[in-house]
Amino acid sequence: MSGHEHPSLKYMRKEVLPTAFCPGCFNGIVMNALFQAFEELEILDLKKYVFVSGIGCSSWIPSPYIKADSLHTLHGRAIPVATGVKLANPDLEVIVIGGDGDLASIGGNHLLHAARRNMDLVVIMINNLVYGMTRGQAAPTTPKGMITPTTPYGNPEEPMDVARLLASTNANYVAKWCISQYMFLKNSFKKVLGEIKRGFRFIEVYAPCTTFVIRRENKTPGQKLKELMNTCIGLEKLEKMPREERTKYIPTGVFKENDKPGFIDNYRQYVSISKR
Amino acid sequence: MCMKRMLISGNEAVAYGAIDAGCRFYAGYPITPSSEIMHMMAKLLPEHGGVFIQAEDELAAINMLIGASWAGLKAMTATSGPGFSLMQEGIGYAVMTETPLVVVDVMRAGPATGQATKAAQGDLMQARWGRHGDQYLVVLAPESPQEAYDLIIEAFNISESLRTPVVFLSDEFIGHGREVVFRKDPEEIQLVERRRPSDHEPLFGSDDPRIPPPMPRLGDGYYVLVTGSTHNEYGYRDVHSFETHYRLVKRLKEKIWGNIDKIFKYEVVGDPEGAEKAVVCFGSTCRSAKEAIEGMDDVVLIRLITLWPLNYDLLRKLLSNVSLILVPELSLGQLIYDVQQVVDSDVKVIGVNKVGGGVPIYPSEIKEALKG
Amino acid sequence: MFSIAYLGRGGQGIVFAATITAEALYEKGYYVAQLQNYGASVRGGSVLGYVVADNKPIKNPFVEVFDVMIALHEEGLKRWKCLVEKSKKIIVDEKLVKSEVSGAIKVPLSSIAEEEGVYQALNLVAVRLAFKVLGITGIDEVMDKLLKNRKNYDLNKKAYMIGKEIVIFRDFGTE
Amino acid sequence: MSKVFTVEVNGLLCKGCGICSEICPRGALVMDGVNSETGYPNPKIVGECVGCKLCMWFCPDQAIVVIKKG
Repeated sequence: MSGHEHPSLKYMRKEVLPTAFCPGCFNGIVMNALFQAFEELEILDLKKYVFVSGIGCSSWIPSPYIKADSLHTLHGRAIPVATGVKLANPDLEVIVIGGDGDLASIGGNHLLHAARRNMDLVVIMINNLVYGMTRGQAAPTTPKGMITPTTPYGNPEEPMDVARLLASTNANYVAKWCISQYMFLKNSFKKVLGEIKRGFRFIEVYAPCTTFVIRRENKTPGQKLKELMNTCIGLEKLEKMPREERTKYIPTGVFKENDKPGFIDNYRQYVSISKR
Repeated sequence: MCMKRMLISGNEAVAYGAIDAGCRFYAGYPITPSSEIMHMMAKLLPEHGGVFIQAEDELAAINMLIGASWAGLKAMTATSGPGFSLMQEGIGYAVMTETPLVVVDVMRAGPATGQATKAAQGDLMQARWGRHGDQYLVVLAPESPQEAYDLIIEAFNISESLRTPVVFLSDEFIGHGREVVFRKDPEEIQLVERRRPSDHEPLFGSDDPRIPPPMPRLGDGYYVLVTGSTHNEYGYRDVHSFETHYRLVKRLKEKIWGNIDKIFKYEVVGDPEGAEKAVVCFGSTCRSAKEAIEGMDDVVLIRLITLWPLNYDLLRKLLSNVSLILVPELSLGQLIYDVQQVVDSDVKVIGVNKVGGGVPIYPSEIKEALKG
Repeated sequence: MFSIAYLGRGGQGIVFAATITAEALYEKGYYVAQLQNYGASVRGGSVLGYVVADNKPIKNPFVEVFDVMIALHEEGLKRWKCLVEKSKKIIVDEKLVKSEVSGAIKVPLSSIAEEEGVYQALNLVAVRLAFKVLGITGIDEVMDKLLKNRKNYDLNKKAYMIGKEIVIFRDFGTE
Repeated sequence: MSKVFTVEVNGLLCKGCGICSEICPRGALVMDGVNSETGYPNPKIVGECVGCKLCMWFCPDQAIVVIKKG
């Protein structure tokens, strides 16, 4: 090997590589986009960044792979822990990385309330459509009809559109990208890390589970990636389509963008009242 | 000495004590009969440069404490039975990750919603064993508002020095009872702070299990890995090996039990050598018991201030001469099992049990029971 | 050591009566302990509030024998029968308590309060009466200060002073 | 073969998922043989690399780097 190294590796704990993710798992691509955003923002050391995750495959991204302070917490509880960290030391930028089951199901209440508070957190939700770590059971994001171990006759429930739901809250930034939209995703990370630096910033990444979604469709991760390049389309483009066409596509884009004071600012204001 | 005299409830005393102990973070969810602690912290913390947040539920509250504690603040929450149940998973995580924090449980009659405004002492076993897996923490119980103030400071000190969650078992009588409490001057209070790491010390291990590892603050450049999964001395997850897990849980147990001399607090009223009968109690119930045994030379009273870990050897020694032991509890009997465990089978161990309705155990009832 | 208990119904301000009694005695330099037993709702249900005071720290606030108990409601008397029976001086409201309580003296507290237009502050009539029955003197200035810090001073003060005028035709050792 | 760009593969990190070879717009990468250390096939450059870096960004295992020659 010559000395060339993947640019992401400088943000990673190399001693624990290769990662424990399945071959072709899209989690690694999310990491690349995130690290490229850091690099382009010229943030080379993540000392002042704290990563908080819950339980699930995507929760393993920061713990142990990112070289930064990380808290690998209980299932669903990443957001409250992150809230505690941020409140206790607002100088730290706190980033939550989790899956759809972790953040939207067992942690759904925390997600809503953090968004309601416009809590100063970056939340990255990797939506792999299932509970990947426990063998692909149905999640709140699983499409209707999908066969999983807990829905052997096809999922009878409608999935939850987490990004749209959060767009209706007090959150500052809500975006949803597909893993195939790498550049958009990276730019979105740049936006919430470098530009909108306060409030609740939520990015959903649509990245179907390699093992329990893609393989069940008899596809390879590469094939799925290419397919997603066609099925994930921007919100505006989707709206121009006839209604019956729309269901075939996955809407992506920025659902909401704001730069209102976050909870930390509001809390400081509140405390100043107490001191008067 | 310049102590401030106040007429306050035990709940308010806990809040003042926490502030004086250096607590600067509170997250909680309202629940009777603990809410006054939350009200006071909401008022006091902003004045003292601390942070108060009303969480969306108890699950969030306990986890916010964990985050704040790792970010460097002393953190506390207060709740009652139903909320305490919800906090258990977070407390378990705090045990596993060695996160110092204080959980106040103002006990009310349960199970489930039970009787929200009525005192009880039925959470003793839950405080000790409410979580899954091998886990040990410290449980303290005051008997009065004054002791609630003094002991909550001790709770923070134990929590910081041993890097452990501490459960503080108050009850509705103490929490809502208003009494004269003397608040100490800051100079009079001795505070213990968690040890910060020197360079490459492991953050999750030590050669001597009785010495807790140091705890860095997030953002200090230690690239700390905190995980509730089994981890090695440096925080790296290891969910396969027998050795790593055994070493970790064994050390966590030793950390608590190996420091029992520092942790175990109790009060003895009377002479254990000469006594024929004994009363073993904890919390507010002890006050009636103390009144009951006044003037009785043949009775010794042992009040447990530390309920976990319990110094069984000491208890065995103190109770070695008696033939009758009363265990008054505002429950159907939980502490009684510990007492039964340390005495011979021919010793009569009788529970004086009352729970619900907010009716205390009266001195006359203990006097009556002491007749045998 | 002495103790005062108020027994009533939710909404009568029984806890407040105990609170202000405790505060007044505290201001007078006593060690006090105040406890209460009540339900979750503001109205309805029986409420017991009591205060123990002493010149030295209070060892046990769980008293069984009250020096004076004032009952403003029927239901509580049944519930706390054991405590009521042991109380040294029992005063029950003539109108609000229908049943016979042995050893109790009936006083038209609520009727007088109603006549004087201070029925809402019936609890404070009871407070002053308790002080009177126990022979606690020099407490009116302290109470005046405490009532001034709270809402409805005029009404409360008037009600409180009525308690002083109530005459009890039995030798309870009045002030 | 490319004149300006080429790729370098870290065989120890590569899990042989094949994303790089499928995503390469020039079809310049093929999965080839099996790495004896990991048991996974690794990509090999067979065509002209235009330096788009898609393989690098889409590599979930940070195993492939696009480098400029010389």
